[in-house]
Amino acid sequence: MTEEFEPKIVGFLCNWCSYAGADLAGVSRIQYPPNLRIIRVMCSGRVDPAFIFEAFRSGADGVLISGCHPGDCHYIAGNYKTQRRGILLKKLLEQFGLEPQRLRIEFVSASEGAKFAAVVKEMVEDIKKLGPSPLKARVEAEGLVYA
Amino acid sequence: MEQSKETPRIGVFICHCGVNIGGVVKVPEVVEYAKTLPDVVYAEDNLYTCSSDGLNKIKEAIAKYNLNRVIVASCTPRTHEPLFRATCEEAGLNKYLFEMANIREHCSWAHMHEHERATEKAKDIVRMAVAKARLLQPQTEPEIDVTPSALVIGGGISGMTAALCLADQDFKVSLVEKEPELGGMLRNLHKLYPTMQDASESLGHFVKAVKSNKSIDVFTSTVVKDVKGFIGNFKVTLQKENSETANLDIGTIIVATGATIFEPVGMYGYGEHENVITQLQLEHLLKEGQLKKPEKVVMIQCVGSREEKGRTYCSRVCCMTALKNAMLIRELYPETEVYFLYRDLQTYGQRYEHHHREAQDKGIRFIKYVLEKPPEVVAGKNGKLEVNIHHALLNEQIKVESDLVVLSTPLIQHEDAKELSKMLKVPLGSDGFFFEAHVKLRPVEFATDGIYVCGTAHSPKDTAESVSQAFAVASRAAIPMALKRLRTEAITALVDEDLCSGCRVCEAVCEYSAIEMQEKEGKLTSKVLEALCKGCGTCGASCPTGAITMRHFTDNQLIAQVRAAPQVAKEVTKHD
Amino acid sequence: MAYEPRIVAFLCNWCSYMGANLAGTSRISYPPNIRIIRVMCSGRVDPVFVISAFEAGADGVLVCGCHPGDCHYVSGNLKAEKRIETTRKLVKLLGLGPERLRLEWISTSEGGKFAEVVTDFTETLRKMGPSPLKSENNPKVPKAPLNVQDVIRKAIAETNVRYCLECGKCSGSCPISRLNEAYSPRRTVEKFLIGLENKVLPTADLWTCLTCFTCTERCPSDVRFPYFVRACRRVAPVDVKEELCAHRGIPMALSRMMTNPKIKQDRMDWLPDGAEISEKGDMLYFVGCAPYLDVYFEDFNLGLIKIPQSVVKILNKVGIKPVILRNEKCCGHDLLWTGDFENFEKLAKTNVADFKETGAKKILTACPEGYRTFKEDYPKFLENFDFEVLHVSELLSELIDKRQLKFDTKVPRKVVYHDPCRLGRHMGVYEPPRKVLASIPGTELVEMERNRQNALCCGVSSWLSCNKYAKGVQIDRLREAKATGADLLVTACHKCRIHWKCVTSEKLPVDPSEVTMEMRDLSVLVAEALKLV
Amino acid sequence: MEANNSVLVIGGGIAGIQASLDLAGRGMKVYLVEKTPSIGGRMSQLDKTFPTMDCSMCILAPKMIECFRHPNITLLTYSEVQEVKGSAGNFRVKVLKKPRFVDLEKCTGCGECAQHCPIEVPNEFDMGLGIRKAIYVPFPQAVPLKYTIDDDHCIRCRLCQRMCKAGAINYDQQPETINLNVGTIVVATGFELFDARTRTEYGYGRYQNVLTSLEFERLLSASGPTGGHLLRLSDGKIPKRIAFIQCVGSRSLKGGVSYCSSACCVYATKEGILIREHNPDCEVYVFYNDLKVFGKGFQEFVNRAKNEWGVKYIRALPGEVVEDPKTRDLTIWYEDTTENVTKNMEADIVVLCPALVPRITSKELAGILGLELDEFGFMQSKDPLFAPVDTNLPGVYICGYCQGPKDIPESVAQASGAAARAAEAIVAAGKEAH
Repeated sequence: MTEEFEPKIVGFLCNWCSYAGADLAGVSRIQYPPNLRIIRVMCSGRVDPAFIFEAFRSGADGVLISGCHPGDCHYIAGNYKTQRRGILLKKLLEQFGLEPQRLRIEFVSASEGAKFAAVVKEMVEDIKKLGPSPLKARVEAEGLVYA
Repeated sequence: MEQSKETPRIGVFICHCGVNIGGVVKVPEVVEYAKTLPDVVYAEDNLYTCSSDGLNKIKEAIAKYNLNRVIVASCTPRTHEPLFRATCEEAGLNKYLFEMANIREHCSWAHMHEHERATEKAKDIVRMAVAKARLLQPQTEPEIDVTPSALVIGGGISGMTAALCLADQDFKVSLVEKEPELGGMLRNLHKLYPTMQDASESLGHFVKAVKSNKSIDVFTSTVVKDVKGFIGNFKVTLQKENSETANLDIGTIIVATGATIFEPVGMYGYGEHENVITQLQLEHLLKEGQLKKPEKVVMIQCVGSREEKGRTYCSRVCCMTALKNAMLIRELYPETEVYFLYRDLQTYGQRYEHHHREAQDKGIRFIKYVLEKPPEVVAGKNGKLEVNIHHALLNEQIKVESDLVVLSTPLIQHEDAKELSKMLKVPLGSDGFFFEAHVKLRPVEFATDGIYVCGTAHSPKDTAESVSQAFAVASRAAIPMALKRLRTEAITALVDEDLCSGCRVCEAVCEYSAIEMQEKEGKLTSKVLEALCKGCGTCGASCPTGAITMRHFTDNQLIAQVRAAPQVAKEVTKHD
Repeated sequence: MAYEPRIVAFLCNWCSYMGANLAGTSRISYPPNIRIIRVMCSGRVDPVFVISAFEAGADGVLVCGCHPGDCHYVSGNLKAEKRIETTRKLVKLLGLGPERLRLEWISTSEGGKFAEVVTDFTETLRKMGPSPLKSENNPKVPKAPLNVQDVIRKAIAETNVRYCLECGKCSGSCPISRLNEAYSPRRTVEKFLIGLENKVLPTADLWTCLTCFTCTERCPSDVRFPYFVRACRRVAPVDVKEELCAHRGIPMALSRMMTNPKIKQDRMDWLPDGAEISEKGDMLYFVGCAPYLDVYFEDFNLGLIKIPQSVVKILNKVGIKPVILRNEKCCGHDLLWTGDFENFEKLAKTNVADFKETGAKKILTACPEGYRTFKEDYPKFLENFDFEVLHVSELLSELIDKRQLKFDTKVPRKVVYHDPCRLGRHMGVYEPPRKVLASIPGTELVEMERNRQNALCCGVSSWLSCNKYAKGVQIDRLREAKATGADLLVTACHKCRIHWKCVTSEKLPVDPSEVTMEMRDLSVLVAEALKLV
Repeated sequence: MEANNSVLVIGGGIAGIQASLDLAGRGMKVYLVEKTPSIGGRMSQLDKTFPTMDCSMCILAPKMIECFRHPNITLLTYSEVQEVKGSAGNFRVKVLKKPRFVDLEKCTGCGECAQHCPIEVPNEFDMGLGIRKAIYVPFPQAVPLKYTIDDDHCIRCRLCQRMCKAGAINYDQQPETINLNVGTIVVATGFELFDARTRTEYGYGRYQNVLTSLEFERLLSASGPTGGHLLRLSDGKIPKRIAFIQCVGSRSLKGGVSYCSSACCVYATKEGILIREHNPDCEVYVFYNDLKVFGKGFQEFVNRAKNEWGVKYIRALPGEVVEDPKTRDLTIWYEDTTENVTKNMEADIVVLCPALVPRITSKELAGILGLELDEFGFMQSKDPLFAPVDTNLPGVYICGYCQGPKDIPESVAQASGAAARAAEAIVAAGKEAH
C-alpha cells in the first residue's frame, strides 16, 4: 500500500513546436518519467480553459501546456494568448483549492528535445512534492469514469 | 456524413516496430487491453504496421470487420500519418476517420528502462486515441491554387543557383538580396577548392546568367518586410532601402540567406596584434595579392568552433579553406614555413583527402592540438609572435617564432535570421542555423508547407555542397508549383450560428483575419473564411459561448481525450 | 720503401708484459716492428681487437699470456687460446694466412723467449710479405661530406614519410614498440617532419628499428619507414651505432675488409667431397657468409655450413653444376642497413664484376638477405645489374613443379615455417617455401598465428640493438612456434636460427620447454629428405 | 510533338527513391530499375540513422511504399539496364527483367512458400550472417512484398508450388526484355564495402568475431539474424567489450582507397550508442585517426556518445588484431597516440569500418551509358563545384553515393537536385518541341 505516488499529468502540445520537440526527445532516447499523457493540438492557443478544468476534474494531478517560443508561433501569436490566459487560470485554480504550480506553461521548440524531457522531469518532481490533486480524491471516491 | 451517424466500429493496430516498441512495451498486453475499450471491434499487433503487409492487414480488417474508424498505435503522426491516412482512403475510409497513437517517440523510446510503466502509459495513450476516434468525423479538404512563382531570399551562390534552376523550369522567380550586389560569401573568396577555380570569375558567370534571365526579377539592397498567407498563396512585402515597397504573390519561398564569419575578438591575440588575422582576411590578402612574404605562418583551426559549450558545432569548411590557403602561400613563397594546428582534419569525401596529401607534399607542418591544451599566442621579439604549441601527439611543448597567425573561425548565422524565422514561422536550431523538417529525409524543407532552405543558412557548407542543396530546393519547391493545385488540411474553424452571440471576440483574436461578421435574420454571427483559416483554434479557445470549434480537433474530441488521460488503465471497464 | 712488417702485440700485465720488460732491462735486442698494447690478461683480448688490428693494416698480431696454470686470473689464458683459435680461422678465411696471428705463453722470467718470438714472428711476416689489407691497397676515395639536411629532406620525399597521418599503426605493429615504451616509429617520423630531427639523430631510436617491414606492410600512407631509417643512419653519429652493434661490429669489419681488392679469401674448405661446381656457367650460387658465421658461432653448433653443402648437393642431384666464386665477397647487406653506403657500393661493384666474369645469368642464394640485396638494392645502386635472382625456395618449388625433384622417403614430422622478414615482407616470397615443405611426404605443415605478411620478426637484423627487447621478441616468436605443437621449426634464414639459438642458450625468463625446439634450415631439411646429407 | 517527360531512374536506394518521388510528384513518368528483388537499398539494412537515432526502416518504409503506390512510378525490381541508345530527350533503353519464377500479380507475400522451402542460403540482406530460403523476400518490409526464387539454389522440389494457394509459382518464367523510351536518366547505384579481407592484419574472414560495420548493423537490428540481441557469433556469448576500427582501406595510399568515406566515424558512434543502449555493461571503444564531425549535428552527436553514453574514443589505428584460438577473444595492438604508449586491449568483438566504394556494377553501367568515372570509379560530375549532378552526357544525371561519399541527407538532397536538373532538361526539350 506504500506504493509511491505517481502523478498523472495531462499535456497539451502544439503540433508545430512542442509535439515535434517531444518527438525529438524520444528519437534521441532522452529518458524522462512516464507520467505525462500528451494531447496534440494544432496550436497552444487552442487550449480552452475548459479543457484544463476538465483535466483536473478527471483526476489529473497536473496540466502542462507547451507551445512555440514567443514569436515563433506557427499561428503568429497563439502562444501569447495561452500565456496571458495562463496567468488568469492560475488565479482561478487557487480559488478551486488547487496549487497554481499544478498548471505549467512552457515554450519548447522543435529542436528542444532535451528541454522537453527536462521540463517533464521537473514538473513530475514538483507535483510529487505537492502530492495528489485534492480533486483526485473526489474523482476516485465517486469512481468517476469517463468513456 | 454517412459514417458519422452509424455507431463507431474501431480497429486498433499496434506496432512492435521491431524492438523499438516491442522491446519495451508489452504489445500483446496492450492489444488485449485495446479490445476492452468502447467501440473497439478489432485489435491486432504487427511487427511493422507501416510495411506493405501491415498496410494490407489494415485494409483487410476494414473490409472484414467493416471498420469505420482506424487507430494505429506506433510512431509520430508527423512522419507516418500521411501513409496510414492514404491506406484508409484506399480502403474507402475518409482519411479523417484515422487516428494515431504515438507510443514510440512519446513512450517506448522515452522510457526504455521502465517496461511496466511504459506499458501502462501505452495503454493510456491508446485509450485516449480511442476516446477521440469515437468522435471523429469525415472531412473534405478544400483545394487551393498555387501561384507558380517563387521567392528566393538571398542572392548568394545558393540563391542564384536555385533561382536559375527554377527559372529554367518555367517558374517566375523573385530573388531578394539585402546587399547592393549579388554574390554573397563568394564575393570575399579568392580560389575555390577543390577545382581552384577563381571565385570572382565563376561568380561573374552566375550574376550575368541571373540578371539576363527573363523569368528572374532581382531585388538588390532589398529585404523581406512581411510574409502573410500559406503555401501557394503567400503575400510578400519587400522593402528597398530607399523605402519603396513591393508586394508580391508567391507560391513557394526559399530561404538562402547564407551565413557570416565569426569574429574571434580577444582570442589568440586577435584585435591585439595586427599580424593575427582570420582565414577570411588571409583569403582577401591573397585575392588582392597583398600578402607580404612571411617567414613562418601559423594557422590555428577550430577557433570558436567545436567548443565544449556554446558553439559546439564543426564549421566543416575551415580545414579545407586553410589547407588551400596554406598551399597558396607555399606556392607564392616556397621558403615560408607553414604550421597547421588542427584538432581533427575534416578532409572528407573523394577529393579533399587528396588536397591534404598535396599539402603534405608541399611540406606544410601539421600539428595536432587538443581542446584542453590550445596553443598560446604572445608577443615575441621584434614584432614577431611567439606561438607556444602543445603537440598532442608527441606530448611536447613546441615554440614557433611566427610573423603571421591565421585563425580559422566558423560560419555563424546572421543576426537578422531570428527576424526572418519569426516572419516565416520556421525554427532555428540550437546552433542558430535554420532547422529543417527532418534531418534525414526532409533536409531542405521546413515543417511548414511551401517554405524551403538551402546553403549555409541551413548549416556550414562549401560551394559545391551549397550548389547541390540549391538544386534540391529547386526540385522540392517546383513540385507544388508544377501541380498548380493542392489539397489543404480540413482542419479549420467551424461556427455554430445558433450558439454564436456575435460578441466579436473571435474576430479580434484571429491573426489571419479569417473571421468576419455576417448579418443573418437580423442576428450578427461570425463567419469563417476557409481559405484564410489555418486551424489554430485560438478563436475556439476564446469563444465565451463555445460556438466555435475546430474540425478534427473539436471540443468534445479533445475533452474526451482529456477525460481519458488521467484514468488508470486497469480501472477502466468496457461500458458507455 | 722496403717492407717492414707491423706487428700489434697484446701482452698480459702479469707475465708477458713483465717478460717484455725483462727483455729490455736485460738489453736483449729484437726487431722494432712490434707495437705493444698492455692488457691485464690475455683473456681480455677480444677477437675484435685482432680483427681491428688487421683491418687497420697490421701485418701480424701477437697475443702473449702466462703459461697454462700460471694465469693470474686462474684460466683467462685458456679462454684466450680458444678465442684466438676461432679468430685465426676467420683470419684464414679472409686469406691473410693463419700464421699472421700468433699466440705465445711468456712468463715474467722469459725475456729471452719474448725477444725470440718477436724476432721469429717478424721473420715469418717478412717472408709472407705485407698484409693485403694495408691501407694503401684500399685507398679511401675522398668524398664531400654529406649535408645532413639534404639527406633527410631526400629521405622524407623518397620514402613517403611526408604522407604520415600519425595514426600510429606502425607503432601498433612494431614488435619493439610493444616492449620498449620509449620507441615509436610514428614519433620518430613526426619529429623529422616538424624539424626536430636533432631529438632523434643522436639517440638509439634510429638503430632500434628491426627493418622487419611490418609497419611498411600495414602503413596506410605507404610510408617506407625502414628505408627512411636506413637513409638517416647514414648521417647519424657513428659512435652511437658502434655502441649498439652486437659482436663489437666484427661482422661489419669483415665485410669492410672484403672491399679491399687485394683480398684473396680461402673459404672453400666447406665444399663436400664429390660435389661438382664450375668456373663458368649459367647459374651462380652465392654462398654468402655461412663459412664465416659457421666459424664465429661454432659454439652454437648449428651446422650453418650444412646449408651451402646441402644446396650444392641438391643442385648436383638435379644436374646443375653451379658456379661458385672462390673469392666470393660479402653481399654488403649489413653495411647497407647500418648506413655504410660507401663500402656497400664498393662490394656491390666488385661482386657484379666477378659475377659477369663467370658468364652467369642467374644468381641463386639460400640467404634471404643476399636475395633481397641482389634483387632489390643492387639494381638501385648500379645501372648495369641484369641478373635473375633466385631464392633456393623458388628454385626448389620450380623443380618440384617440373617433377625434377622427387622425394621417395617419408619424413614424418610436424613442421612449422617461419617467414624471414627479408624473404617474406621484403620480397613477398611466402608460398614457395611452404610448397617445398608440403611436398615432402609425411611432413605436416602447420602455421603460427602470425604468418606470412603478419609473421613476427626473429628479433634482430644487421647485428643491431641485440638487447632485452630483441630477446623479448625472440622468445615471443619461439613460444608461438612451440604453441603450434610442431616438432620442427623451419626457416630459410641462417641468421634467424643464430638469434634464437643465442636467446635460448642464455638464462630464460620463461620455462625453457616453452621455447626450445629443434630448428632446421629449409635447404638442409630438403637435402635430408633426399638422403643427400 | 510533345517532349518525352519520362525518366529512367537506375538504383532503388534512398537516392533513387527520392529522385523518383520528386519527379513523379510533379507529373513526370518514372521507371525505377532495381537489380535486387526489393527497393530500399543500403538504408533498409541500417538499424538506426545518425545523428537523430531515427529507426532507419521506419522513416524509409513510407517512402518505399509511396514509390510502390505512386501512379507515375513503374517499379522494375530484379531488373538490370542492358543497353542504352539515343540521346537526351530520346533514350532507348533495354531493361532485362530477371525471372522471379513467381507471378507478381498472384503473389500475396503470405510466405507459406518460404516456410516450406527446404533450402537454406546465407541471407545477403543480413550480409550473410543470417539465412534465408531459396524462395524469399529480402526483408519483411520489402517493396514489392513479393517472393523470388533464387535460381542458383532452388532444387525444383516444387514444395512451394504445392503450398502456394495463390498459384503464383511459375518455374517456366523466362527472362524478359523491356524496351523503354525516356527523355532523361538519373543514376543512383550507391556503394558497397571495401573487401576487409585484404587487410590481413585485422583477421577479417579468418576470425569469426571480427565483423564489418554493415554485418554488425545487422547484428544490432531487430530484423537481423539474432533478432536484435547483441551476441557473439562464435559462441553466443554476451560481449563485454566491443571495439571499432576506423579507416580500414580508406585514407590509404596503399592497400585501399585514398579518400575518406565520410560516414564511418559517425555511424560507428551511432553503433556505439546502440551497443550501450542494448547492454550498458558492454564497453565500447572507437579507434579513429581524425574524427570526421563535419556534418550538421555530428560533433554534438559525438559529444553525447562520450558524455551521456560513455562511448570511449582512442586516437589510434591499431596495428593488428590477434585471436586466441581457444577463447576466440581478440587482442588489439595499438599506440595510443595521445598517450604515446603502445599497448594492447582485449575485446570480444572487433568491428571494422571498411572504406565505402562505388558498386562494382557501376563500372559496367557506366560503360553501357558512356559515363565517365573518376580514378576511384565514382561517376564523374561535369563540374564538381557548380554542376555536381550533371555528367559528361546531356540528359544523364547522378546522385547519391555513386557520385561520391556522402551521408543519407546529402544523398536525399542530391537526389532532389538530380530530379530538378532532369526536370529542367525536360522543360527545355518541351520548349524546343514547340
